[in-house]
Amino acid sequence: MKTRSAGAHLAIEAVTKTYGKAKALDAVSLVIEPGELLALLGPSGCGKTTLLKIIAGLIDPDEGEVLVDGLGMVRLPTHRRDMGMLFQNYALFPHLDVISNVAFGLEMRRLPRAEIEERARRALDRVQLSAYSGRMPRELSGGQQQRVALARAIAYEPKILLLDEPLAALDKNLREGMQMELRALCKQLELTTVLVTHDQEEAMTMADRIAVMRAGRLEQLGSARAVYERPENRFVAGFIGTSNFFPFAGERSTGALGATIPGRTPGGDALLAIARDGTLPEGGAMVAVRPEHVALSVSRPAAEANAMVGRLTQILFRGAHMTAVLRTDGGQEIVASAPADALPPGLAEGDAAWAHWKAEHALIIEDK
Amino acid sequence: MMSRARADSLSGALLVLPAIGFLLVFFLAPNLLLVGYSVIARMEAGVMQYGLTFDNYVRAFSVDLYWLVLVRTVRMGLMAALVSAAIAYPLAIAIAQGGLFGRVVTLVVVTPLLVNVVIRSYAWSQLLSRQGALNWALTNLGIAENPPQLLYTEWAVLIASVHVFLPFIVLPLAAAIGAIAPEIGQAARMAGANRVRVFLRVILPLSVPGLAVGLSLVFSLTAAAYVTPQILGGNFSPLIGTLIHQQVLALNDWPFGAALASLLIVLVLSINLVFLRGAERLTRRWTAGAGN
Amino acid sequence: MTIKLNRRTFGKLALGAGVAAPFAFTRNAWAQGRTITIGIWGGSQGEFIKREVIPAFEAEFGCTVLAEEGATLANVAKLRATASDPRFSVMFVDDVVVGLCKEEGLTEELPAADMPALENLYPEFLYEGGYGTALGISLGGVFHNTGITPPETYAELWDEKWAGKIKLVSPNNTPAMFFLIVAAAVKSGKPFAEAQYLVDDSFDKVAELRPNVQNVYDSGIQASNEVAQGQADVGLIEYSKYVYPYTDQGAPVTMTYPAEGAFAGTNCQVLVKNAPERDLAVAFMNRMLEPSVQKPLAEYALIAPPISGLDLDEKTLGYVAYPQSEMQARGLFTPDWTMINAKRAEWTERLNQIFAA
Amino acid sequence: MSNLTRAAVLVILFVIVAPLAVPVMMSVSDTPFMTFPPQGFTLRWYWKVLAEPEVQQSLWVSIRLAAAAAIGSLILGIPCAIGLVRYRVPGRNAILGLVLSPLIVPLLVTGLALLQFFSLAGNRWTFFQLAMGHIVICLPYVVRNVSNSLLLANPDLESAARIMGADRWTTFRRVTWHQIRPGITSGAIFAFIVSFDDFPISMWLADAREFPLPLFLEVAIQRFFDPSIAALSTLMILLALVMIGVMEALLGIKVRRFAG
Repeated sequence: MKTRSAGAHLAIEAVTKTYGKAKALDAVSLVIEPGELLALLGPSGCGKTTLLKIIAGLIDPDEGEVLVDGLGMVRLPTHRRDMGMLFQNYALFPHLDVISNVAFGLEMRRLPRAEIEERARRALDRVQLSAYSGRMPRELSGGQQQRVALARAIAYEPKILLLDEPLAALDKNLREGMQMELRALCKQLELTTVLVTHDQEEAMTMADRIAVMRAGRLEQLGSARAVYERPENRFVAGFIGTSNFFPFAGERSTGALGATIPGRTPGGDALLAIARDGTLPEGGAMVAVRPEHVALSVSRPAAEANAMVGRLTQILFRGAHMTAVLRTDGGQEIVASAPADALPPGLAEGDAAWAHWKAEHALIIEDK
Repeated sequence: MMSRARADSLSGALLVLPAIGFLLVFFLAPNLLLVGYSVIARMEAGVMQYGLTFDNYVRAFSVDLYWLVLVRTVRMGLMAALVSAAIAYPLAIAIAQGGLFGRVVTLVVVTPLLVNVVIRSYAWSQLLSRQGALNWALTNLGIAENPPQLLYTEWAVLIASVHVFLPFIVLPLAAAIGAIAPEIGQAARMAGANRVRVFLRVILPLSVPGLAVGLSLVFSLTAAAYVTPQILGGNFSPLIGTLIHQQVLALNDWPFGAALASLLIVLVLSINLVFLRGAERLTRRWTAGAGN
Repeated sequence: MTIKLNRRTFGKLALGAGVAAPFAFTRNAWAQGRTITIGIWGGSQGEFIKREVIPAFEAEFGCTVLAEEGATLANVAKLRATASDPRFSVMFVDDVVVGLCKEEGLTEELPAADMPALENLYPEFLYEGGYGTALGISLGGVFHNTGITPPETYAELWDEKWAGKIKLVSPNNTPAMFFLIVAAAVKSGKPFAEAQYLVDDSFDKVAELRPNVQNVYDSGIQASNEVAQGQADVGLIEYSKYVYPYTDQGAPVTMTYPAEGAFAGTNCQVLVKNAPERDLAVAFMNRMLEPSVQKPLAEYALIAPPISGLDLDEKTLGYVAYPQSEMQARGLFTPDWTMINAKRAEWTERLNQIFAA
Repeated sequence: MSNLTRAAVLVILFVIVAPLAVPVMMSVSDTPFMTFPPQGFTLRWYWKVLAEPEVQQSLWVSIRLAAAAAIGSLILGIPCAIGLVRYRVPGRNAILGLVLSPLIVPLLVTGLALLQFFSLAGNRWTFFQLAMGHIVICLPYVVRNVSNSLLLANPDLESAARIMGADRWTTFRRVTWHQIRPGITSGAIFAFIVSFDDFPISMWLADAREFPLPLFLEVAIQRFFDPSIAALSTLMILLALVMIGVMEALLGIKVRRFAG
């Protein structure tokens, strides 16, 4: 018997939800392609879990529609939506053993006994827990429990898999292994998957695309790489990875797409940066520079357009790389990170140093 | 020098000692004495005879009256427990969901407990009698003409017992249901279970520990009641407590009263054991060592 | 403060108290600060004793009288329970158990010399050769809602038209014994005096009444209240003292005495053996028999006094059989209590088997 | 919760409250005997009941008794709970079983057993007997409530106080006491209510001098012919509502501990 071919097409249309006066979701729209793994990323309270529960039917939206393969879901009760879900606390049925947990969804579909057993075993095989089928959930480790939950969620071959911070309760090493395992399985089953997480690394590791959310609105939607390298505003740049931010005043219009724009910081330092669409944003503009793009040197570098001088306040060893903090006379702090051997030898805390970066790594973004 | 552990258990023992001593003297000793009295004395033609005897128990089981009343006591206790359980689930679910509604439900459910048992029984008697409020309402709403009287039947006792002992099952159930993570129910719904099946397959089995406590409390309290059967049962359907009272205070047959009282203790303890052990066996696999 | 007096002096003082003016406070200083406990009944009778008789007695003697309410059998049980170390001094019981108490050694003979009020007592109301006196006589019969036609004979009550409309007295109360005698009389067609010895064979007749019985009641007052409300049509058998006071207040309930005959319900007082504060107890018992207590008690509780020479008001005479000639004219029946006491536990069990099983 | 469940809950709540409303309605009937529906309107039965000396006496007995039971069970129960929760006591489960068993053994039987016990012991002090009986049945509530709040309290706070130099008594007074005060308050309230409402223990032990209110009520409903018993019931129901209000204000939702 062949596993289901492709996942469903999932569309979210102008979904709004308010609790009292607070808008949890403000007209959010999204399209998720069949077989795609999309991460909803944002700080707690941004509305990502609310959106996931609206997709699941655990919460009703005030307005808007959720479409699965073009079919409206909002009026359909949860148990008829044919989706699978993983929860942060696993949510295994404590009174049922592992195989009965996995078989639960199949039983709800009133399949013949033999088929239930067959498919439950197969799902358990997929997560490599066949040996544990008679155990009770409390006898398993956290990672094993979540894999049982995964087997339970895929056993009845849903069209859509919803993941609600599924790995948040695991410790770091286990989590990283599970991220890859989970992604591999979703891809193998070609499941349309929505992952809710507040962990940007997890989102980047697992997702095809990331939807960054803030205060009930979608801030940016794109591939992990696009979101990391081309954040649209200060919030996205700061939430995904870390960035050095410089207030920026420059010419308002300077031609071609991706052209560099000259400007100055309030401290008077000259600054060259690039704008995505060739113009400065309507509101305030900031320049964001990733720490890994900042280099340090003892003397003023000749080639670089952007260079600032200051004193090193901290040098931290972080294993694969080192992080150094430089404080300019104007009070601006600049964080640089580089492999340990890329730092100029002999630099110590308290020394004067130059920080410099290329213009193409200085991105003009909206200050919001 | 005393080890720390020994000093600790000594201080602990000193702290619990007054309560233990008190209960040994004023609870355990009197009850044992009472049970003992039922086998060392009997009443013969109004005269007390001492000496080891099982006559009181032979009488309790050979005269159909006492046997029937014992059976009725068990039946009434079980019925009250089951009816309460059925009513308790929606209430417990409402309480477990919390919020203002849950709070209001809690308060209303607890109210009868704080109204004295005599007043409560009296209120029911005024409601259930032939010219009472219930029949008045039924007649005037045109629902029934000349409705039958519920007062002085076993039904009246059952209704009033459920009314007052309901909180003893609702609250443990609410605690058990409240302890179920909401995600468990959501997971069941995601897996395709409708509300009824979520209840039957998840809520019901997971509430078994609370249910067992509640059932045994309602059973014990109903079976040992005196006031409610006396006021609402009209002496037609006395429970064992009424007979104990009559033996001791009206007929002065202390040994036989003690024997009936001992039977009541055995009855209540054994049903408690059945309920609680049964629940423990059902849930052992998933609760044992929970919290580790 | 307690002033100790020896027996002889106290007797004279008590006697003095009886004939002296009611408020001779200083005369009774010997009782100052003492306390006796007495067992009384509920109902109007108990109410009057609690409200009127006891406060006046306490004021006069400077003592405290604690009145504990209870039915006859419960009161006897209390006497037995405390026999070795008596708590009660005076106990009010039905005539049914006066002999029983004497036999069991729970009571002692009244000191006639210290009870001048005994003089007016009708001799038949001094029991067991001086082990108790009557306090009031009420009539045992059927009570019914005034809105119905009462039964003319007891036998009628077995008719199915009374189905579910009868309240029956509980075997915990003495009138249940009257009911057993009625059942025997209805079955055998013999008068009460003979029928009472046939009760053992009449329980089939008792069982036949079961469909007509709505409930078995413990409290005559509550039962007559419910009959007044229309919950049931009739109640049997009850002492008139529990019913008439409410008839008098206008409640739609009254008594009827079917053709087979009426019972005498006699309330008595006995002196507890080794009673605490015996002298005070005797003074109290004496007070209970004085005309100053008996007349208002009779008129309040609507019971017939056991003493001669009282002028009861017109209304009261409508409810009670008084004087003695009137009692005799009505042929009030008093059962053979000695026989019944020996049978009572057995009969109670058989009644329970019929109505409670 | 579905609308169906909610509707069922509302119906049940109505049935719970409805019978308590009947005596309230009957208490104002202007007739010398009770009747439904009530006829006319009067408050005189309330004055009659409140002026009743026996009502006042019984109420006073019940208040004294409930206070004695609450205080007695606190004195025995607080150290017992601390010993059971915070110390290694040998036979802990057996002790816990003993402390909670008065809830299981029928009260009616315990009352009878105490009556026999006291009469064999020659004790004649009724108030003492009643108080001992009531402490027996109140103790489990106190121990359970105090234990619960001890289990919820953070034992590290006590360790911290000990490390900073407080002896055991000071630690109890300055730290533990404040942590378990809610448990003590609720235990005391429940003990008071349990004693105040007790019938099956008092039924055997009371006498004329010490005649608690529940017993008086039982006599009264058989004796009072007029609506004054309904008036008395109404007053008792109001009292219960006030107690619920106090409990809700003091303890919030912890009311559930009463039966849990």
